[in-house]
Amino acid sequence: MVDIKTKIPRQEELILATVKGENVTSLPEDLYVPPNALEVLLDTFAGPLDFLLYLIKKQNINITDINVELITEQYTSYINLMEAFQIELAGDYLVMAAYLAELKSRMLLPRHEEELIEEDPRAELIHRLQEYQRFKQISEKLDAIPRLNRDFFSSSAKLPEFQIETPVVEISLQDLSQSLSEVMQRMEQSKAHLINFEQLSTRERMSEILERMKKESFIEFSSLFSVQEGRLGVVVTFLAVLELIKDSLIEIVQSEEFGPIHIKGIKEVH
Amino acid sequence: MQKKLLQIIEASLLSASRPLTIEALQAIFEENEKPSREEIKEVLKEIELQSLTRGVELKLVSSGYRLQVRQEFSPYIAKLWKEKPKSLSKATLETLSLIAYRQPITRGEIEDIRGVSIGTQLIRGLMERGWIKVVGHRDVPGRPSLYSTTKEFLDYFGLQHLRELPRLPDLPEVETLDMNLPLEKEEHEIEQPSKDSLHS
Amino acid sequence: MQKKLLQIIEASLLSASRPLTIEALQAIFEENEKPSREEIKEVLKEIELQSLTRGVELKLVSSGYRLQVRQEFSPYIAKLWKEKPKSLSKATLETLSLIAYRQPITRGEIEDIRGVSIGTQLIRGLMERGWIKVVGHRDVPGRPSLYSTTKEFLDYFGLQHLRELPRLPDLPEVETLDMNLPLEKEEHEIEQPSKDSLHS
Repeated sequence: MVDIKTKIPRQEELILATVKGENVTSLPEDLYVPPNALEVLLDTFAGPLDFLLYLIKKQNINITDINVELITEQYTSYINLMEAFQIELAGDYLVMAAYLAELKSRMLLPRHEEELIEEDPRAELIHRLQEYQRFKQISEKLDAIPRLNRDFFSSSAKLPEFQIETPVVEISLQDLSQSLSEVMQRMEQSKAHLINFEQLSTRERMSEILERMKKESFIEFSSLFSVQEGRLGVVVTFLAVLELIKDSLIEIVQSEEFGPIHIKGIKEVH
Repeated sequence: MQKKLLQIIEASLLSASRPLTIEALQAIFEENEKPSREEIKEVLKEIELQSLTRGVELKLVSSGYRLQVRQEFSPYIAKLWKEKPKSLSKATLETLSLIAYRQPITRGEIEDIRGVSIGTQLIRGLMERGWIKVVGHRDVPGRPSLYSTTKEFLDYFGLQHLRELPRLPDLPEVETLDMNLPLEKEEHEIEQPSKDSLHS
Repeated sequence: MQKKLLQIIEASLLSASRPLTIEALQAIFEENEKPSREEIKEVLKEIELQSLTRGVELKLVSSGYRLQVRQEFSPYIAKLWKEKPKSLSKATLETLSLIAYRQPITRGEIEDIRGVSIGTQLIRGLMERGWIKVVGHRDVPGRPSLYSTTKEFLDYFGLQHLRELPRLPDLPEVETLDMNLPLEKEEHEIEQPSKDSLHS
């Protein structure tokens, strides 16, 4: 079912997957993407229409000469493969598969006299493909137009000192935390992992240490701690240092055994 | 021409980080010293002239005048940027193209042509960058928003008008289709050129 | 002196949005055309000379050279920034909150979390307001800037320490925050002298 054309059997046939009870031993002929990179396929194409255009181009035929039966088989074989490899497939691809299958069955139905007047069932598909193709082409042209911060740059001279005359913007602390939790909620929907929010005092300390490194770039470890801060202060500073090391923002150096420990920036920060 | 006037306008254009209209440039002056439109235009002409030997040049884009680095020097300037600008995804570019050439258009209409459902995030991203805006609602169930592109969209691409965008390729002639469809009558809707053309 | 060299350096100083050292200016040229320190200095002298009659002037600050709007024009420039919207945009608010709660953080990281790219102007706006600052660079390709909030940010909200920011509602991580951010009503009871001085 997946093997759409008869091919000379290879010497060793690798079973790639089992689709609907049949072993899949080869990929559709014109698939240039290696099987383990099938996922790339989904990223490469902007959607099922884009993918169909690719299949048609591979056949070296005009959109208008499209063979619905062949294209449907090819299309579904890819879909089946991706399902077999448990690659998450956007619903749009399945919708297209259903649409193609329906189209194919309409093509196969014997046509009655009165139906002859009707449009070729392919007409709609062809129209959709053509319509999509021109916007695909124009979007490529759009991408090539010189654009700000990529191909040309705006001037942004340093502003002089001045008081912003605007009546101060009205934002409250609640706005701030509310908007963050909105971001996080949105993220929760789209991504599996959540960012771990460290304690704010640690975050603050991280910034302070980095800020200090801008001036000193080489700081004695012990000087980071202050007696006045008490035990909790020591813990916060220590956590901040660990966090900075984890992020590869600082390095711990000790030039000799039992010598003083220093922290320094990974690279000079200017 | 007043030297100070030229300096102030040049300083404004160099530091604003956005295009400025003649009105915006007038508005920074107090009533009693406000230059006329003509005076501003004259100053702009002078700035343009001076900038021939400078690293920046005056460009008129959709929402006003902008002093920008001569494009020939972009390769140097790009090296100063630590983070390369993210390239736009195919989905973004296609959606943006559809909004630009078919505006006003609803999300559903874009989805129909692209054959793909569009994430809220994509639309929100385009809105946040200020490239598209809601200009109304289609009077169908659900009253979906109608989107169009903005002046900022044109600014971003250094354009003044939509008509400067590349021409949308024509739909292929319907006749070619007919050859393969001998049973068929001339029933296709023939796309009207004016419908898509921004260049009319 | 080469005219092109002057143009490129002028363009760099005008568009970099930060002071540039002589080394940084050298670094934008290819090996085979890299100007010497002396050549750069000469060009800078020329730019300084030219700018006597211009709206911007060359300044040497601790981290390098920059072209900056003459201070005397600040009343005019201020007006350009006056017409800002009264309330911060959703994008600005979200960016600010991520910098506050997640500092130090790069623009790319903010973009990843928000799923939307952020305009340069947004970051610049927050910087100009004095609410955020660059505290370093992440050691990855491109060495992107790390942003944190400033003292002015805390002042604006009438806070002394970041930990006084409201806890995040409805987040699973809240437990970890709780350890350090005791609920307001408890705070007076738990507060210990040593803790008080923690952030001073």
